[in-house]
Amino acid sequence: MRQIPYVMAINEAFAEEMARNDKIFIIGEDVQAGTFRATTGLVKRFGPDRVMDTPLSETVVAGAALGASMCGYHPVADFMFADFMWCAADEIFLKTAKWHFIHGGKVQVPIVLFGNIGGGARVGPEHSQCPESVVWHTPGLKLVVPSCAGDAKGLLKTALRDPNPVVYFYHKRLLGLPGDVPDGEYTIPFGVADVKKEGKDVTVIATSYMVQHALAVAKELEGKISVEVVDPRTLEPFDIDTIVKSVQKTGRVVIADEDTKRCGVTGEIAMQIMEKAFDSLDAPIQRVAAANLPIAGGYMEQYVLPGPKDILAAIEAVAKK
Amino acid sequence: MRQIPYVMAINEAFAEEMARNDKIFIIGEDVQAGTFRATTGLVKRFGPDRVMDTPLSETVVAGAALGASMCGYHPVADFMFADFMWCAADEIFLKTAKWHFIHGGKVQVPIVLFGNIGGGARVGPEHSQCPESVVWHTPGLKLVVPSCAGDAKGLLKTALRDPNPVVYFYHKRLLGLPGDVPDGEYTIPFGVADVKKEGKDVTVIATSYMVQHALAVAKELEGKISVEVVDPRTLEPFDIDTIVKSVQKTGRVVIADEDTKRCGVTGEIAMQIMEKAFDSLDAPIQRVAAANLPIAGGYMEQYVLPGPKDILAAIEAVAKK
Amino acid sequence: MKLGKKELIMLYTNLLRARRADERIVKALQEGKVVSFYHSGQGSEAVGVGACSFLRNDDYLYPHHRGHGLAYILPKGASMKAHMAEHFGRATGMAGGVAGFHGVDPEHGIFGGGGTIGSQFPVSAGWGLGAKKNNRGQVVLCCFGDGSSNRGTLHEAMNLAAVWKLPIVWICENNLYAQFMPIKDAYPREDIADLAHGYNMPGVVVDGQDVIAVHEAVSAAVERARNGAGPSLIECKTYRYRSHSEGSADIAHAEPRPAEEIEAWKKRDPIKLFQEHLLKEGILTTADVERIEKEVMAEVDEAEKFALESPRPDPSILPKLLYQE
Amino acid sequence: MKLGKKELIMLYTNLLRARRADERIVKALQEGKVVSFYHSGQGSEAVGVGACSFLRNDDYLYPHHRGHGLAYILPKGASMKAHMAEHFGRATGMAGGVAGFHGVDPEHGIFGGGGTIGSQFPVSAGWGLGAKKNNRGQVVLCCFGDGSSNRGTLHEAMNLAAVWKLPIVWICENNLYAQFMPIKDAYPREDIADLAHGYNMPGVVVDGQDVIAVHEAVSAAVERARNGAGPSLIECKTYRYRSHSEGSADIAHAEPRPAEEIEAWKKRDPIKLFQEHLLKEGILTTADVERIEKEVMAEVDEAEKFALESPRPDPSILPKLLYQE
Ligand SMILES: Cc1ncc(C[n+]2csc(CCOP(=O)(O)OP(=O)(O)O)c2C)c(N)n1
Ligand SMILES: Cc1ncc(C[n+]2csc(CCOP(=O)(O)OP(=O)(O)O)c2C)c(N)n1
Ligand SMILES: [Mg+2]
Ligand SMILES: [Mg+2]
Repeated sequence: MRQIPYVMAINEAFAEEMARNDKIFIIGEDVQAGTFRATTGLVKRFGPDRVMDTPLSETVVAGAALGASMCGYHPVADFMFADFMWCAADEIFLKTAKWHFIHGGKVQVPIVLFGNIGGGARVGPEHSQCPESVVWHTPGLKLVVPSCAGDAKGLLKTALRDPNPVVYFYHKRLLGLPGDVPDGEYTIPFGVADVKKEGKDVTVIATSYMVQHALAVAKELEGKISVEVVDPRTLEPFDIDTIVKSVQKTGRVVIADEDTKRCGVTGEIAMQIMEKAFDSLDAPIQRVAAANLPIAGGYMEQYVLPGPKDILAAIEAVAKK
Repeated sequence: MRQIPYVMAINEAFAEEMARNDKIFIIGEDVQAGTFRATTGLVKRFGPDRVMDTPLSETVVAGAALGASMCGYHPVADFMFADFMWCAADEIFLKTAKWHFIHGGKVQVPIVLFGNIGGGARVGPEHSQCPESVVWHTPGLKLVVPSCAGDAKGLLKTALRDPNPVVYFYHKRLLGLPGDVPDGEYTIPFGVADVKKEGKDVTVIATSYMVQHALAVAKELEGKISVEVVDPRTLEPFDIDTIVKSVQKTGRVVIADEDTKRCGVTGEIAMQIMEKAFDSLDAPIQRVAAANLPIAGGYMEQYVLPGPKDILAAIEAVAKK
Repeated sequence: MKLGKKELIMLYTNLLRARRADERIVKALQEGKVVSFYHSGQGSEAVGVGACSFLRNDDYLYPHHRGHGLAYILPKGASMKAHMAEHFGRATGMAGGVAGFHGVDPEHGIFGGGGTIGSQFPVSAGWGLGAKKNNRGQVVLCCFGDGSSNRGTLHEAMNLAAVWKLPIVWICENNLYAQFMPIKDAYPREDIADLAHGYNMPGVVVDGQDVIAVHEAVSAAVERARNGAGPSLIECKTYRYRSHSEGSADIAHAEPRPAEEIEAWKKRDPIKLFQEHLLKEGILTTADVERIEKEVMAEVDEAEKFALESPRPDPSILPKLLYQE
Repeated sequence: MKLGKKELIMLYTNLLRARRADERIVKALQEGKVVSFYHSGQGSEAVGVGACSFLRNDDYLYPHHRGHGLAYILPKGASMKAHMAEHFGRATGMAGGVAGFHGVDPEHGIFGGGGTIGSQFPVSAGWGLGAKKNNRGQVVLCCFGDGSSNRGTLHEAMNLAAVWKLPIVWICENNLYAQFMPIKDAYPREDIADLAHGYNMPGVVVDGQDVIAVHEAVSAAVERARNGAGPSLIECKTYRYRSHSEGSADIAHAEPRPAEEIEAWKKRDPIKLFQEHLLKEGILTTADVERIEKEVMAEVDEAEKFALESPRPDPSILPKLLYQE
């Protein structure tokens, strides 16, 4: 199959969907250039009315998208670094998420909220976060966290056809990673986890960049511990069934996600497993996540963020129990 | 012992600490009047330079507190409804929380971030939230959630002596609730859970208003199920030890908190119990929290928020297992 | 647009509709029928009525929160019944009884609102963008209070509107207070309209008690916006008679609002002023006045009856409301 | 304040220190020594140097992010060594090597900064409040870019400063671009200083390539603030020579920045202009120029050496840094 980098797969999805639906437009800071190249080149093809560079104003990036969505458009609000969504938190978490529900369903707000997440660039705590848990905590927002090029494209196309606000987080460290991307049209439905690698001893549920780490560790352990790697791909909707099935098989679970541990994604997934498959658990679930610290910059970053070593240690710990 | 309402206990704590330390001042919208009466009357005693009414500008309420804290003051930033903190999210979650850490500890930011939480007034999703989980998720913020007058006073006094940012959430439905408040000076240390009622069959860990519900339900069940009610009082720092001790005794756990369930407080506490006391659990932990929906207004509110009935059902469910 | 007799009487009727409906909700709240809170708009009806009585059906409106929008949304075509039913928590309410107080009526360009003051600005900028993209000459009215003007969201939204020439009219209902905060302690100039300078747009001050003055200023700005010349800011000087919200103290900072101030403003009641004017000009007779009063009261009675008789929403709809299918 | 020879030479030296340190960091980044990103300040040094060379030690400063503050913080008294060490990720860095790029030096009134553009405004308002409460005549300089001026936080902070007469000077380094966004497409007026009107404060435009002009404008505003007369806004027209951040494309929207534009601005290089002026006035000789160059290069060499030889932080400090004991 054709291999292209993750960020090019994203770019392709935008181009295809914008060609398909002229109500889609992208709005944000420096989207014509494309800070991470996700939107680069689209302005040439679709013009500046559909790839709109805004002033440095996160509240109106979010607000403009929210407003225009009610007028029949399908905006993509690009926040550059997902961290900057905090500058428009009221608009995103209290308005966009709740607008449809609280108005009795009388208005529709189809929007993609687009942001780059993750550490690895050593640029400190306001350019490195994976703010998944706060989004997942907020009812009314769907949440997509693709871990590879093929998923990135197929899920973004689905996001651009969903009549609801969808947060789409793509990871810094995956941008250049090549992956299989089919030729021609395809979409990937929300709420369908993907078993990235089958195994029988330990289930590792991983998101975004952590999936790549998990796969590498699983490979390393081949012959010793048979690791199944499950990627939920979308956190909301969340495919707990596929996960429960895996847990029933292995009885041992590690959950790896790059967001901060406390009140994070990993604990929530663990709790849902406890609720649905308590009796299948042969050992307490292990979570691998960022330390409960701001993400330090410079060389200190690595001591806050989780990595392959942490996944390895967690797998070994549950496997032993 | 003397009984005074919860909100009067808060007011007393402010007055005592402001008299003790002239670096403390309160800043926010309508604090001279005191929308919930927490700060009412203080301007008469301490003057408008220490009880400062601001323009309707959440970012500068937060920013003014953050800035002044570095100049040697100990500000209280009052956000009126805690929901409004979302209008200053960058200042609170990306600045106040991280400032000390990311600057290598070279600056101190002693601040109390003060907000009213909770449903029960049927005023919709932006005046009713219990945004505990997002705060607890954010490293660098301490978090106080008092459930009764005595704790409210003692913990606020401690908050006003802590050299770090402390989020203090007081609940709408507790405002008028009278409770024992000792005469004279006392403080309550952070990170010490309180066993509000001893029991041996089921541990209910509850926060804020849910503690009162839990106590009522425990009473109702007396003779049938012996319920222990544990109130962490502060979520950060979090006294997991007291909780583990209770779990080791009962083996059955219900966690009740009014924030949204998904990625919420209840799942985090459950996960910590699983990590520390997995083998003591005789049944899967039950969580009681708000439904994964925006908090509807009007008569619909009650169908989103958790109540005594939910706690009762959860206790009965774990007790049966 | 020069107003004829029909239009003048419509304005007068709208003023009265807003006032009587507001009074009824206040009463209903005291009787325990209103399930949420309420922020009365009595005293400032000329702002909404003057601004919204001659808009196109497809113009977009973000009403100010006083009267929970009454003086704005009734002239725009929204139903008094549905407004009242929402406040009574009924399934027939504007938001199906799920909000308790938000006005929403997409068919009249009213797409709902938020509970945080200042959140109207960014979303209105979005409607302005939508209107501009639609290219059908629609305009957006974004209405707010003096206190709301302190929010930074206003800056971001006015700037975007100005630099993109979005068809938006920013209308400030300056009633001198934001909850308990006098605007003189919250903003360093006399006129909020002076903010317009920084965004290269017209900033106009009008007498907010004079429905015709408001109408004229807003019409000019609306025309400008329809013609692609961009946004304007209009400040209407007005007052609220009642306390910030029903049940809250009627104070400035921590002291009572001056009785003389309230009395002075009541002398310039927008309905009284306009009625006197219309009587003097011979547009209305006293008989007309009585008839209109009766008609309006009938509408209000009917709205309350409708609300009271409507069912509460079925809670099982809630999970289904989370997402659009 | 009329500047004597000593002061003029100090200004010149500060310009050179900022430039040479910046050049060195760019080079170090290319050599892989810098662990984070870098936003060069070459071309706009007269803004920071003119603004900050004569402040009191206890004045508070929020530097603009160009050069990660170099042109601002060096004149304020901060150490070049510590700035460089931070960028090299060392324990001797301004933030102990934990930030990678934030400047912090409380002894010189530099309390650190944030990574979101526009977050400087609210916290600076807080320092202004602290300064006012201290009542010792301190002022706050809050520095930012043209793009930063689009953030709503500026509105909230300028408004608070104006209404409370906080001793703050808002200094805009308008280099015509915000990342890839030309200011002409982001703000509807020619001068960002025009925003001041809405807040009843002076708004001044100066030539940001002329260190003396910047100094004079800022000094006047600082005096005003020290005397309790409240805030001012000063806009300095300037330019950046390099791309937005090291490694990023040098573009406007999606096209290269015009070569003529860059060339034209380079002709008005702030160091060159000031050197010519000082030579012409006889304040400096060519020998002085050479000597100063050598001294500055020695400081830069020493700073780099210091940084390179410093240890990385011990990661075990991280958990302890979360809270102040
Ligand atoms: C972000 C936010 N801050 C504070 C409030 C509380 N609040 C509701 S209305 C109001 C005053 C608004 O004043 P103004 O804009 O002048 O409108 P008015 O009520 O006077 O008509 C305040 C402070 C809120 N709802 N949202
Ligand atoms: C809230 C936020 N939005 C966007 C960015 C990304 N960003 C960093 S610098 C910058 C441009 C700033 O422009 P300006 O204020 O003019 O300063 P300059 O870099 O031109 O000196 C942008 C968009 C950010 N760091 N924070
Ligand atoms: Mg007002
Ligand atoms: Mg710039």
